[in-house]
Amino acid sequence: MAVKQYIEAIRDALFEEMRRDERVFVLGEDVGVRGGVFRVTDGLYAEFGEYRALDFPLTESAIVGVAIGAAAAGMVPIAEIQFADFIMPAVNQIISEAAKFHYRSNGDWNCPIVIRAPYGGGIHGALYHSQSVEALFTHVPGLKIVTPATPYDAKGLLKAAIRDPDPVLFFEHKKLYRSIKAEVPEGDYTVPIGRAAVVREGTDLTVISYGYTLHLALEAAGELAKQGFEAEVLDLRTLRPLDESAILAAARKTGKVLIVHEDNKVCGVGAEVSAMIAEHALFDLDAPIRRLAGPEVPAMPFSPTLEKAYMLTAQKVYDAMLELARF
Amino acid sequence: MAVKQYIEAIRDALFEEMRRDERVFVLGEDVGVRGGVFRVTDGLYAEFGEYRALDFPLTESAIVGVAIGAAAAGMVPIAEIQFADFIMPAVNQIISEAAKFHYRSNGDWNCPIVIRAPYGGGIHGALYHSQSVEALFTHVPGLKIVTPATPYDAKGLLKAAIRDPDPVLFFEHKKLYRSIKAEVPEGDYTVPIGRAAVVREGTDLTVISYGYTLHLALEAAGELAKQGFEAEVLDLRTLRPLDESAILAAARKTGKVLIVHEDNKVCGVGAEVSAMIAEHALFDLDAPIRRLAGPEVPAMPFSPTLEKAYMLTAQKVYDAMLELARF
Amino acid sequence: MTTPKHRQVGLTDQQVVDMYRYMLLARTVDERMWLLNRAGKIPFVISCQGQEGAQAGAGFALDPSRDYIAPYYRDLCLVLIYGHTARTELLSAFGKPEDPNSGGRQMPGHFGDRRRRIITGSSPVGTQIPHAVGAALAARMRGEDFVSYVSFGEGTSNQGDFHEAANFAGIHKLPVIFFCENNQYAISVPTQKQLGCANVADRAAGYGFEGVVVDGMDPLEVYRVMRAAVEKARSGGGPTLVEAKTYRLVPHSSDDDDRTYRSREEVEEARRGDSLVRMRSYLLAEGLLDDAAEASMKQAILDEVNEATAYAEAAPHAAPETLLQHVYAEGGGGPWQ
Amino acid sequence: MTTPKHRQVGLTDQQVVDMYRYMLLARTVDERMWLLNRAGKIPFVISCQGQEGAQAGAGFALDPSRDYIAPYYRDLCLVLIYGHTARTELLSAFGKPEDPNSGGRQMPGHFGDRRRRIITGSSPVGTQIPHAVGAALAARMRGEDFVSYVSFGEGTSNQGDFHEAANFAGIHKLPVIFFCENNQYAISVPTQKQLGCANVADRAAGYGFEGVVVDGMDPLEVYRVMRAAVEKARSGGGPTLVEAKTYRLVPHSSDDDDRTYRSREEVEEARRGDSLVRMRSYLLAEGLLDDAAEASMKQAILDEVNEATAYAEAAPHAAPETLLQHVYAEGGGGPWQ
Ligand SMILES: Cc1ncc(C[n+]2csc(CCOP(=O)(O)OP(=O)(O)O)c2C)c(N)n1
Ligand SMILES: Cc1ncc(C[n+]2csc(CCOP(=O)(O)OP(=O)(O)O)c2C)c(N)n1
Ligand SMILES: [Mg+2]
Ligand SMILES: [Mg+2]
Repeated sequence: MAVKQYIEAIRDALFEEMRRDERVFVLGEDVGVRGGVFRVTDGLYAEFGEYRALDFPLTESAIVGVAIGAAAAGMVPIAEIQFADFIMPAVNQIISEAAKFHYRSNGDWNCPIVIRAPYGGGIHGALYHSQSVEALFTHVPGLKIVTPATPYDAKGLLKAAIRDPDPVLFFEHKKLYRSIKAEVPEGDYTVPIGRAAVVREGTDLTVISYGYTLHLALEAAGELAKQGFEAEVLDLRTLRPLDESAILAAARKTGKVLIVHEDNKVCGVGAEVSAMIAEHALFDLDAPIRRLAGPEVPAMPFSPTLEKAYMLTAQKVYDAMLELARF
Repeated sequence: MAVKQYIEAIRDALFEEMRRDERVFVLGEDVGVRGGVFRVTDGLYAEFGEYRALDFPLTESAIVGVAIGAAAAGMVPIAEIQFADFIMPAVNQIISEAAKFHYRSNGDWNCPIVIRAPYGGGIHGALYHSQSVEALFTHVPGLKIVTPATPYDAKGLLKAAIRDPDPVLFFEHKKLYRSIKAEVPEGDYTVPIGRAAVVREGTDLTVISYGYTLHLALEAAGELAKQGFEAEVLDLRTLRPLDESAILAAARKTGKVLIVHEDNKVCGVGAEVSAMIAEHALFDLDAPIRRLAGPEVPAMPFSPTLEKAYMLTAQKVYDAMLELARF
Repeated sequence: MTTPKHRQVGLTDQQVVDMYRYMLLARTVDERMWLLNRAGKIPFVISCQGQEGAQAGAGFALDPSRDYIAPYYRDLCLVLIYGHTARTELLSAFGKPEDPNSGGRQMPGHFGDRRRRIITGSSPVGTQIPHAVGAALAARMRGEDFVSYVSFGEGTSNQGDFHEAANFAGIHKLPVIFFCENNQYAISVPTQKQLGCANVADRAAGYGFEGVVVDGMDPLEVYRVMRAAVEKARSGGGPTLVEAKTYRLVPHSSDDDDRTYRSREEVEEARRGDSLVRMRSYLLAEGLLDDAAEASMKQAILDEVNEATAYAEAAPHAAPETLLQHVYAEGGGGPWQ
Repeated sequence: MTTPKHRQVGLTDQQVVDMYRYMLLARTVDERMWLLNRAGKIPFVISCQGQEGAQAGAGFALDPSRDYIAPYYRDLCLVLIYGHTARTELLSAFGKPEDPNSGGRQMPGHFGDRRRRIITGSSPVGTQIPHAVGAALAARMRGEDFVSYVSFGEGTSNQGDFHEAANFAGIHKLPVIFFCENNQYAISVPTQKQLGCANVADRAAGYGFEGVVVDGMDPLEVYRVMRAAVEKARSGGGPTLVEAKTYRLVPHSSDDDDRTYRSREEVEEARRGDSLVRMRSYLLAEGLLDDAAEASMKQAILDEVNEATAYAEAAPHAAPETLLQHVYAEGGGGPWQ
């Protein structure tokens, strides 16, 4: 085992998969010579050459559309969208095409593409370099949505995504890239898509989260333990398909549920998790289902005071947890 | 008062608003000479000429983008997207631009556009002429989403949308166009955006719906009354902003809630409504919150048996209501 | 004696007769669908009528054993050349699960067939253009010699996806042919309200490759131009944008009424230039067809279409529970690997 | 004695000196932002350096009292000509609420100002192109004589939005100028990996209007070409696509390291053609500037930038509760009516 940053774990997965299978290649803006604006794809160009680390023109719809076509002709493309905010021009190719390729052809064609995109805020990225866009896609049958929170999961889930026969959106919270380090096994392993993970055991309340805010929840849970409340913390890891049995088990265990995400609340992932619980575990609840999410504004501002006001913090999560624990 | 079809009520609103305010104009594919593929804009070209019933090239992103720019320069554009399914190429202009125009300019600029789109299935439209796309946009702060179910609301809400200073998505269920007729006042009135309406009073259970499925719920409620169960039926009418107080009041009144929509379930509008109730009215509930929605498949097939299997029916709604009423 | 045109462009006598047969088959299947629609038996038709010649010229220049195609909804004649039959298309018209295009999931005209390299298509126009470019990229990356072909209407050439995909193909000189079937209308909107430019082919210069205008009512001319484009693509010369000038002889679809936006005189005028009429005269003049041969060809086609109609109508509908199938592929390691 | 170039193209002596002053002001503000960034005082800069001349030539051809502009993030010099100041732009760099562009909500370089007809811009590239076309449509519909101007990079000319908007403008001959600032790179990707064609201007033919390539390092040439385009647009002659060949002298943004993708020699070579250098030589040669005048101009600009920096740094931050403001307009009947 070696200690790796989140970003290194992703890069390792890319290298290993591209060595394993020569059909695998990355395409996107600045992913080649420059190695990506976050340097996720650094080194691929040197090892695999121009076409397998393919610098693409500034055209998101074509990045995804060409990936779909290349996959149809037998390749395994990993498309990078430079910032999740810039996935919007590709929505038609993702929702109308990738998500429906298999279904509309009655199972004849597949669409084994991965779309990687850094998302989330707190890095002075302002309205258009900070968005969380996962809920839009979580709504869509035919897509799979993955949001790892740890280096271990990032590597294992990216490998699973690459080997998956369906289109997978792989969202990387950019605040985790270099802030999170952890042990990652050398070599090959996968983490199954569709499985949540209990990352902290507790009996007083349940916090359900994913991505960056999972770490806030863990930090808050540590603090809360000092007050005598033990939180169960569930990392969703995959947003579509949601791991219903893990969610219901975690909810039932404590009877008090707080869902935390940075994406805004209305019709967000938390809405679905909450509705699932309200439908299948209502009588196991001892408190209203709470959601703590980004505010209902179009996106976070550049202004440091406003960015701070937008972002969730361990303190805000702690406050919500304490209130629920005391309910 | 005159009895009008849903489609006529919409057309009346267009005529009246275009006569009232010469800044108002419609643009879209086939909206001019042809009067729209559903004939919603029939007659506008004759009365208002080429530019105010503007036949646009087959470019949804530009339809919305040009509308935004025209609005910036003082016009009041009503963009038609021929089928809601084809709104996907315009998502970037809608979510990145229209929704954020006001916020990102700190209130300096406005984006007073309306985007009309026929949605929904049951007309043999197959995967790409039947979709319900409202949940994607309901998630997005900065947009307003309207889904009238009756001729009266269609006319009044469209007028309100045209006069609204914000971008409004106006979704018209195409199965209602000619199947629903009702009294509509002559002349000018508006229906406020953001207000739900109780369309049937009842004490045993609450059904919350909108659009076409509202009519299924009303039909089923009539049947259910014969079994001695009286359903309260709430028409959301506006999906963003949701009318929280009306939703909570309707939920509290009966303690049993069923949410019905044709759009699929995961992260749909029903998820938000359910989560809202589970957060604010949990202890008023006597039963789990139920959702009846389109299945988790990419879109409805052409095959008549599969389309039928996909679509909600009064029978399916009735069954779900009865089960809940008996809970 | 001068060499007949079809030999000049490289087609054998048999091939040019076959070409005509495909055009006639496409027309006959198409007309049958309208009849079935008007009789209330199928809910929707979208037609190839008027564009058979362009499609036949294009299809004969491709190699179905290796070249990928990403057709659009009017390409009935093309998919017949690629191995589909009256039966498969009638199955699709009835929305039956035996339809190889989509198992009846999509409207008729939404083609697809993995085995035959027909990339599954959808309704939002233009999305197939980057797909074809992606297939061409795969050819380049693996050093294989297949080409990729994509067709679309002139209205669709205004979509962003056309522009983005064509530009990428131009940069890498990918083996792809962009085939625009310019039938003068996008539903009701005529070309002068759709296109800022005179010819769609003019756009190719903006992507660094050649654009060619060809008379789409002349299958042999289309073949000639397409064959050159295919040879160029196969030998590393990069993409070509071929614009075939055609005319849609019938309404946009069974839901349209074209009398609201174009005169009957205009349509009648166009009918006189119908590629089927021209091709028939050519074959008669060249002595490749006579009355007897024509009659037996027509009869054979009619028999085929009748049989197909009967079969498709009688075929079972999809079982309701199959609605939930194929949302996701069945596990990893499936056929895609 | 021949008429000096600036008079030939229709600029007065005062105007050409002003033009230079704006260029110098833009450069000085830009450099200050880099200093502030490297000192850790502001988190982000995106530069106009290398493109001031092109922007000045364009800006002087427009009429800020009536023409709409939809600039992109490098257009610092242009928005200064449109009435913004060192102070407004430094306020934006510090993300302060007094910034008229966005009240500090957006990154620096995201311009907007309703009073000055600067249409609010965003980060996803190319979205502003249809906006400018929409403004031009409004001019046409109301019979007003303003024109609309939109600028963007050559990488952005590959986006679907460019294509769709340019085509619509071409169909209706709308009064809009498409101004491409081709600085040779889209972040790290050079033009030959971005563009299938040699010149972005080549694309205009695909939309039925004129495309012009101009040396973007020569503000007077840009002015000449732009003035013709504006006059054409104002008099009903339709759109023009102007491509100004420039060079980005600094990294893409403060987050970039351009040494990973281009040589120092290449950058140094480009610096020699810097429009500021050329403009200064021109003014000196024409006797419109001398050492004393230059020194006092520089000092005045420096004072302005120093004052602006101090003001912007000291200005209060946005109150946290304003986060929730302006999601929706405050009621109907507001200023938009
Ligand atoms: C993105 C999108 N918008 C709108 C439509 C509706 N529609 C179907 S065909 C068509 C016209 C297409 O015109 P053209 O590309 O010229 O092809 P043609 O039908 O004339 O062959 C339209 C507007 C669609 N299918 N997709
Ligand atoms: C839709 C979108 N995709 C990606 C980006 C990230 N991005 C910002 S600027 C840029 C390059 C722009 O290149 P060009 O249009 O040539 O303008 P330049 O920066 O060179 O002036 C990229 C890729 C973006 N802002 N928007
Ligand atoms: Mg056409
Ligand atoms: Mg550039």
